[in-house]
Amino acid sequence: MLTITPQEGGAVARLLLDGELDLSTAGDLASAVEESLADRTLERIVVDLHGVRFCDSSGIEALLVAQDLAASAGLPLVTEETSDVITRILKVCGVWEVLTGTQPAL
Amino acid sequence: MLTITPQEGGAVARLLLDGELDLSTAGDLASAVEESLADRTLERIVVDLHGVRFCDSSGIEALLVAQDLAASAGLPLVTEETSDVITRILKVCGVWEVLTGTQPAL
Amino acid sequence: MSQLSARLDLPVNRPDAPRYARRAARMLLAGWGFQDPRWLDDAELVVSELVTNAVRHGGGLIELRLEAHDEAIVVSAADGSSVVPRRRAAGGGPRDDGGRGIAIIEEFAQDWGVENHEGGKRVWVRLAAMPAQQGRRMT
Amino acid sequence: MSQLSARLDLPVNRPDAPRYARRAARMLLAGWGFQDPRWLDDAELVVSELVTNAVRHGGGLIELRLEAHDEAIVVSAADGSSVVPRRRAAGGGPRDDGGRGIAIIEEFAQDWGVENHEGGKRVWVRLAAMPAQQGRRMT
Ligand SMILES: Nc1ncnc2c1ncn2[C@@H]1O[C@H](COP(=O)(O)OP(=O)(O)O)[C@@H](O)[C@H]1O
Ligand SMILES: Nc1ncnc2c1ncn2[C@@H]1O[C@H](COP(=O)(O)OP(=O)(O)O)[C@@H](O)[C@H]1O
Repeated sequence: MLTITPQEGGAVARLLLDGELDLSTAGDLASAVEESLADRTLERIVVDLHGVRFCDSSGIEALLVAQDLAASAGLPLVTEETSDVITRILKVCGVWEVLTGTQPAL
Repeated sequence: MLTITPQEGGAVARLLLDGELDLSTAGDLASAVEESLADRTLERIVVDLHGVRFCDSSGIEALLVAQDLAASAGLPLVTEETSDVITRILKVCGVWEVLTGTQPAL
Repeated sequence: MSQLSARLDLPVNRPDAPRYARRAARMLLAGWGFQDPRWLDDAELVVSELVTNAVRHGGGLIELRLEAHDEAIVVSAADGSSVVPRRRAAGGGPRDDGGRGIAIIEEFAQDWGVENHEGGKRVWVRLAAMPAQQGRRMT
Repeated sequence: MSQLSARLDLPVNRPDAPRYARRAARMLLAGWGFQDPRWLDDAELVVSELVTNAVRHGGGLIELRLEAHDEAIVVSAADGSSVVPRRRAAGGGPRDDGGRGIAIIEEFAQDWGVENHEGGKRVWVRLAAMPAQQGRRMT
């Protein structure tokens, strides 16, 4: 159960995620990123994790895939507004810096 | 998980129920009715079932107990705003008329 | 033979046992592919009645079982008491104490019954499997 | 010996199996008296990783088990594949594919391991029982 609401804001597309990031919703994130990328004027994608109540390793995989998709189109994608509980998981898996853009994606 | 919010409205006390009426919450309803009965100017109690998402036989028992408590104090107690799913259970158990006051409590 | 099954111990003496039992059962049945909200409401109600009776009238540890068969779901609760639930005589007034649990079970069940279980008994209820879902179920 | 236990079959080939499995597990553990929301979040995460791995890499029917012992909860998932999960070598970069499920399990578990199970294997994880709750638990 994941709802993704895109908020267009000029050159930045913000994807508001609400629900759970797991095996059953990973594909939804990839689709939403691909849809955003259709807009050629875009310069940056932000994935807003504020409403994400659950994220497991499939969810992390989905976030990295989203970043890769954006990178293939030459755009940065970063996560923002991560709650404490989700931050903890991202750090355990060593992907916090890469996802928040504190460290550039490889 | 049941929240009971009393709404004083002069001679009528309205108890707004939100949650589940079952074995674990039956006692909460009795306590709330007893508290309302402390008000000597009261003429009638309405139990508003609008927010009740689940009710089983323990819940029905609790509603009948509530009606008995009010009756001992000489007051009528009726249920209102019952959703379809809860109405069905009350009818299956033959207590619909008695609880809604369509038939006087014995 | 059942295709999918589950058995869950439930502690006695907890008035919240029916609540958690019915929620766990709902999630489990949804995970088996039975995802119609109305059908799940009915299944929850039956689980709640069975577990409530086991908490109130039964004894010992409670064991809840769920089994998916081709056309039906069988839900049952075992407890350590050999006393058997009895359907009340019909014709009582609305205020007759008790008897409502079994009345609700009879309304929703295809069939129900009691069998021996390790010194106590198991009360089982057969529910028609949610029709629209059968084709979509993946096992 | 465990005080309370549960075993649940889960269908394979359903991507929503991890979701319903972790929700059912949460309700069951809450019904056993483990009601601290943070502790339940951690338990849900471990269940989700175990079931996700069984769906993605395992085979046959999945059997989830939960056991309450005096000081620990043991959660395990059995599947029909005899291939055993392997912890990835440390030192990989953040984008190294996979290996995150086991990393998460190691972070939250006291211990974990694999044992044989009917031709396949069972992956088990031991979690410290929620400390504050132990006294309040009623069995
Ligand atoms: N698990 C059980 N163990 C022993 N007796 C039971 C059990 N379940 C039901 N009964 C008996 O059957 C009667 C009818 O049950 P029920 O219709 O659920 O009504 P209630 O529980 O409200 O009395 C109960 O009053 C009780 O005497
Ligand atoms: N239930 C399982 N059955 C077979 N192999 C498994 C199972 N769980 C994990 N594995 C193996 O162990 C590896 C590490 O698992 P994990 O850390 O969860 O990472 P991921 O699943 O993302 O690859 C997997 O890539 C897989 O090869």
